[in-house]
Amino acid sequence: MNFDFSDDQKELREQAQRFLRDRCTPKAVRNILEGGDTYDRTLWKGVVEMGWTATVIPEEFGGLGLGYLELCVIAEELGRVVAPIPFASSVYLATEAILLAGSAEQKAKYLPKLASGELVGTFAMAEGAGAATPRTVRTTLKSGKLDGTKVPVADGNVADFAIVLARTSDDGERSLTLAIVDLKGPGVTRKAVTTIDPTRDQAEIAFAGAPAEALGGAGDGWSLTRQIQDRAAVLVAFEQVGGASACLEMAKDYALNRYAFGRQIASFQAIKHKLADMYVNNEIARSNAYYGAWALSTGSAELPEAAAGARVSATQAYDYASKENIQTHGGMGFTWELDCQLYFRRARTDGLSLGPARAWKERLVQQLERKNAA
Amino acid sequence: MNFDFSDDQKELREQAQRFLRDRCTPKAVRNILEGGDTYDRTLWKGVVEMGWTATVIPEEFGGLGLGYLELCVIAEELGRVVAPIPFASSVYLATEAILLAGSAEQKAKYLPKLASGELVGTFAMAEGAGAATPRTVRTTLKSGKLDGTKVPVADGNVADFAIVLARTSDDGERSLTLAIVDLKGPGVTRKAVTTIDPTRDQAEIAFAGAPAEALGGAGDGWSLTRQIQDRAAVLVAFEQVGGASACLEMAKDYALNRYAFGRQIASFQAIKHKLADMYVNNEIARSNAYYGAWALSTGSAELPEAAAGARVSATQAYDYASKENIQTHGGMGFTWELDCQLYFRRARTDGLSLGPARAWKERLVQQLERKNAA
Amino acid sequence: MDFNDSPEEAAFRTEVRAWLEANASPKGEATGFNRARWSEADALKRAKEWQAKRAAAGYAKITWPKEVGGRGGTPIQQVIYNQEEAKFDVPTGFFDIGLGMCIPTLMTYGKPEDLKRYVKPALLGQEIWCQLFSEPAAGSDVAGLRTRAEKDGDEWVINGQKVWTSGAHYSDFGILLTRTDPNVPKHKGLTMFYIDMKDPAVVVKPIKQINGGANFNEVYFTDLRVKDSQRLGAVGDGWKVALTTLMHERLAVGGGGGGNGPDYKELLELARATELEDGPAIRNASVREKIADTYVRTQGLKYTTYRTMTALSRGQQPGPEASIGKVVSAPKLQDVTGYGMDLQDQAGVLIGASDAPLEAAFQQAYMWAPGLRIAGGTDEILRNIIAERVLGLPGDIRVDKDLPFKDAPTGR
Amino acid sequence: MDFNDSPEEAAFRTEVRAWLEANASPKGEATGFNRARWSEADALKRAKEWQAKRAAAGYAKITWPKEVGGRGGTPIQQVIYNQEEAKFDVPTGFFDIGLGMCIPTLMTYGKPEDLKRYVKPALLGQEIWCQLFSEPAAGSDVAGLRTRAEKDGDEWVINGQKVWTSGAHYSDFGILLTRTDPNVPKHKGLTMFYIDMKDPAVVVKPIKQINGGANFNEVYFTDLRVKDSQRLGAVGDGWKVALTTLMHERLAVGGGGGGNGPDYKELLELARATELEDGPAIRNASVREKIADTYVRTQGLKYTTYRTMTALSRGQQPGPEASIGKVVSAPKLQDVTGYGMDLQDQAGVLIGASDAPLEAAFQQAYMWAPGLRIAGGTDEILRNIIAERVLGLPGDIRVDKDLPFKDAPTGR
Repeated sequence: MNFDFSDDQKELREQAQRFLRDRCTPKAVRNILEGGDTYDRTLWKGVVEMGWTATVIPEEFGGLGLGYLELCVIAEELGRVVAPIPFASSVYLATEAILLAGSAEQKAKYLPKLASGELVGTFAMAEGAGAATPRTVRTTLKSGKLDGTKVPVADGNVADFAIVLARTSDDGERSLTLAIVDLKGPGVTRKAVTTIDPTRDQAEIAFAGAPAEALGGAGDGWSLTRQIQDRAAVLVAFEQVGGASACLEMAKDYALNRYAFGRQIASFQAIKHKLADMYVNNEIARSNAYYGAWALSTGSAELPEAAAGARVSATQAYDYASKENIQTHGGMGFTWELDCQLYFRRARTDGLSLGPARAWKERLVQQLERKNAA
Repeated sequence: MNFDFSDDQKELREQAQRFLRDRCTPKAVRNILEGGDTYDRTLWKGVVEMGWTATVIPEEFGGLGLGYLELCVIAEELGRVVAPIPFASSVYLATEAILLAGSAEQKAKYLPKLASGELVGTFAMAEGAGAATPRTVRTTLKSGKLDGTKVPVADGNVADFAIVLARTSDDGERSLTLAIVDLKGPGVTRKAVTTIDPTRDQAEIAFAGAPAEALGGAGDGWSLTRQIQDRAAVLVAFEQVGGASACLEMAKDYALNRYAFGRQIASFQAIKHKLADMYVNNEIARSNAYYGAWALSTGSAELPEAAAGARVSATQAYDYASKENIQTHGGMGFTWELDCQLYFRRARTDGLSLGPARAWKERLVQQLERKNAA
Repeated sequence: MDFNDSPEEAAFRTEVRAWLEANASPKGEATGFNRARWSEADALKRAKEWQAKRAAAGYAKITWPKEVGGRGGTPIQQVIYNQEEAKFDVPTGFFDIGLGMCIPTLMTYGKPEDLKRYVKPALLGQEIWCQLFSEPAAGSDVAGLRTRAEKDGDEWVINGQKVWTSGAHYSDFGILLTRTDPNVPKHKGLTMFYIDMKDPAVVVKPIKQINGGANFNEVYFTDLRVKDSQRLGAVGDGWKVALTTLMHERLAVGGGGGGNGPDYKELLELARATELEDGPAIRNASVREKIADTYVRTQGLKYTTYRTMTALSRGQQPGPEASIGKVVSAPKLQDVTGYGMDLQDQAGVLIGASDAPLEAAFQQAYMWAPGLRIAGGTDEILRNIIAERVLGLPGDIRVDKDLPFKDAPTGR
Repeated sequence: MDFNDSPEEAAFRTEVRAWLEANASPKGEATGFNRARWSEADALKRAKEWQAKRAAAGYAKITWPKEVGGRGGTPIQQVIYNQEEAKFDVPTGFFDIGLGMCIPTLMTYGKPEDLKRYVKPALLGQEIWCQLFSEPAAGSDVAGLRTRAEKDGDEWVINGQKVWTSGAHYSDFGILLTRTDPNVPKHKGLTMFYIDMKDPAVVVKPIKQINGGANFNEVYFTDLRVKDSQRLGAVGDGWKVALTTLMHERLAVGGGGGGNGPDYKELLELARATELEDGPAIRNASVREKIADTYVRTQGLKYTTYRTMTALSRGQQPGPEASIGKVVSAPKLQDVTGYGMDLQDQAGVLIGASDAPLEAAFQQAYMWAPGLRIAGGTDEILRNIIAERVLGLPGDIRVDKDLPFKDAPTGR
């Protein structure tokens, strides 16, 4: 049994922690929160220099050719510090999409620049409230032109290009196709939208005849989207586990140092049991995330099941931890001044970014049905 | 605003409490639990003598002609002591069915004997695991003969007659018809079935050409069943509220008298907050039950909504209270010797008897949709 | 059992409604959630005008004796007035703390000349009061407060900091709980004063919240000098005086649940308008169960309020069930708003009123919900209160009960 | 990261499997839940035979030194053996308390002649041991026990009552925690002995549970005389000795979650077979979410166990995550079984194996679930343990810590 990270991977974690402790302080996150910029450019530059954007990109495309386990380690640490950079959009989604579905030319064109941080990519799926599915997507790709509006698009004002889920037919599950579009090109209008989490840029992007090329086969868009999401779900789960762990640490520290009625509030069962529940949720989430990491890193056929389990579990844990961290802090926890809010916001953004836990539970049960065919 | 019982009704409650304190002790309930009989005949006789079976039956049929509020008061007290008698089957279901749908002859035939306790009725709907609906009911009523098997039938070994939900066509919502059948007549085979709650008799009843007559119009069975269930749901909700209140009292008394670590266990927040949650649930359930009582007693068109709200709320409260009462008692709570089990069993029987909370939530939302038609 | 007014109540309701119709405008249609329609300054000005008007008509504090400007009415009359007034477009809320808590405390502990000076202007909306109890190190444990008042001749010199003070920035006066003796156990060394909030030794700073709002303030005192005649109650009796104040902090008995954010009706509306993977959200069984679960809690609270009103209507004391409101509604708000955002899928993050369904009601209330679980008593403190005051369970063990305040553990 | 054995582990697994195949029969197909296939007497007889056989082969206690009949193996080898043995149809469990807790305590505190006398017969399954700590008034608070041991010459005279003693009725010996000095604080007046359970001064009575079973006993002592040489540890050191015993009460590290009752797979199976009002239960979104929620907890526990096993495999101490098992699985069992009964609608009450789906697995486990939330530490105590031992939060305030035991409040 070897169900843990290796010593090398643990060393990578420590390295990442040291780096982020200096470069991604709460103050730096707050700078983005309070509108200092759309993302932390200095941190992004550092992250690129560390090679993190290149982690799983093959060496032939200028990447490091490492495995997904290394990327999971990095993801957990980025989540722990609520890093305000377009890492998830560019690395977990755009890079994965091109690795999965890109032609040789597309790989050669995009991967080296994604690895070097020269290009930032994102993935554009949602079109307002509700699920984006083969029944609902209205954005069209016709004769190499995109038309329609995507909102919200994470890091949409930051990214250089987007992979867009678009309609190419009305052929049920095969109605949709992925398209790559240059966000700085003609026919693209972007505007910032206000969200619950200003530490992550979000855009509304309108396409009016924007030139675009297909990524993967026509009609493969929905199937590819789900595969890309499965990969991203595991990586985001590690970010969520990192964030949830940070919440527990914050809550614990506060409860040990705050006195009421002449006692540490950590000595009251209401607080003790709350923190114990947080711990239990976090460990359950971590274990499910590990299984996702295993499935992702080995290319297992169980990835859809493992990814869904990891995402549901991590979303539940981060949601609980971020809320009860505020609650443990009492009134102070609800102030702008304290950092509880950073996690409260990010927990929700992470929990919605790839679709809510509700939708992933459905995906999970579809896998279980398949596996236990009656 | 006059949203409470009247002084007369409160006096009835006290009278009922005095009566039941003597006649329905935990020991008497245990006698039935441990197989002493199918129900408590002495208690039943007393209940009949108190006139409780006659409460809402009009005077012309030998009843007391009182209102449903009085019956709600009695129900709460019966629930509080886990009365092991066929009151719900005979009074909330069979009597209500005949009041609602009976012909003049049927009323004249059955109501006086139901009032006097000479006859015990029940309602037979389920046919094993799953919901009994116009799609699933297989028992047939053809040319005055019933064929099929109903299980479980509450008080089915005790009752003299049953009202049976049976198929008379395949006409969708109008496929079903109610039938009255003499359980002591030909073509009826009854056997006891083992359940989680031996304080309530449950039977499997097989009909093989048993003579039966329709109650209400052909094809009205499903609609009538839902109307009868709405009425019963309010009354059972009061039994549930009574039971849940008893659980809170038991748990509180134990927690105040049990010491651990040199303190009353009632001084630990884990216990205090558990009991506070019980209290909150119980009050929410009580208030929803009151609304049901109002709707039932005034014949309001809001009864389906009010009944569903009362049932969902009461089921949730009793479920929580009966489980956490055991938990508060610790190991002792799980022993046969203590009375926690009486409530634990009854909470589940009550919660399933008219169908689970899940099904009533669906009924509730149907009403909300109707009311807030888009 | 019915929901009807008694004949007397009906008559009073008719009277109130006629007066309101003559003096105010009815509320319009759906006005959206949580959105200020006026600036605070405008609202305050209008609220003062309205307060003067209703006070003149005898509706400002219906249960107060006529001698002090009330109506000598019953609690149920106050409820009826509140229900009716809620249908009109009038700004209120600025005077609740003053008239609900501070002035009643003054009435119990103040001198006759205090009453003569302060009650009428407060009732007429000319002067606003706030309550200064909580401190950074004394939240749930109010009696652990540290703001010092030291005697200097006929005056007291006050230094320290209060926090979570609603309305401090527009208040004229405040009642202030201070520590006058740190050498006795914490509950015994407190003394209450009333103070002039416009004194330059008092500095008010707003506290910015997670949701961007600033409903509360920090208040700093630097050598604030207060006359001994502004003391309420004996020196060292401050805790007893504070309990009087807090006793008046009753749950508002009003028109029933909701009003504070999206609830089951909004969830139903959202579900009807939203597509999930498998079709319209309203056809999804899990969504339907959530609507039902929310309904049951909301309606349960509403009918609990009706039970309380019935007790008032019968001239009885409300039962303990009145205490369950916030411990139910605050977690419910957090739950239902998060759920509504989930239904919106990735777009659930959008909080702009024009970008999200129902003017982003779910998102905006979601950002406020953590505050609701804390303000006015955390979920945990409310459970303690129900356990102790309603169920009669023992209090938590108080390790600092008999220690001189200065020796109690504080972690600093 | 993988789930594979190391080469050494694989070799050991092969060896173990070969031995098991030569000496036992594989388990058959689906055997139903919670149902004894043998009477207890039969099972005990077969278990003793199997214990003798595996002890002879060196598999009874793999981590014990060879000198005392073990194998001198590693914890991961024990895990591998357990995993493989679980696939075979062999009765076990009767010896877990004796070999897992009592004999290790004897090894630490017993005299050489004790070890010589007792270890081998226990290992070979010839003698069974039980643990006598809990009392009616000392459940979660074990140190509050009252069973008195009084010195009389070279003997101790013991009077009192224990409760929740697993296996007392078939045990030959037991380790018994007693109070020898009520005049000192409770933890300081305890002393441990081992006793002969067949002594006529020891009376064992089964405790009937809600679910009709009797997994535990009451044990009464009336003037039981025990030699001072049967004392384990010094007089007054009983608590220290008991902690040694309890330290050995480790979470079993086995083949992963489940096994104790219906879980997500059974819920899936039930949902496929059950019609609800709106069609097959498996198409109901709420049912599907419940399956997913259950899956996530179950698999989370399973992979947590894998992490623990990985630590063992690497020769490290398992992390604190090993402590979360029961606090997750017990409430989950209560939840999932109640839910399964709800799916069965009115027929959910039927508990006869032939009357309900899946041989009434949901109903039978539902009746046991409240016990699981209590036995071996209540949900509340387990949260305390995680809070204190894993997170390092302070213990509850102990008002009886410094009081002589006889003066501590007891409510009687």
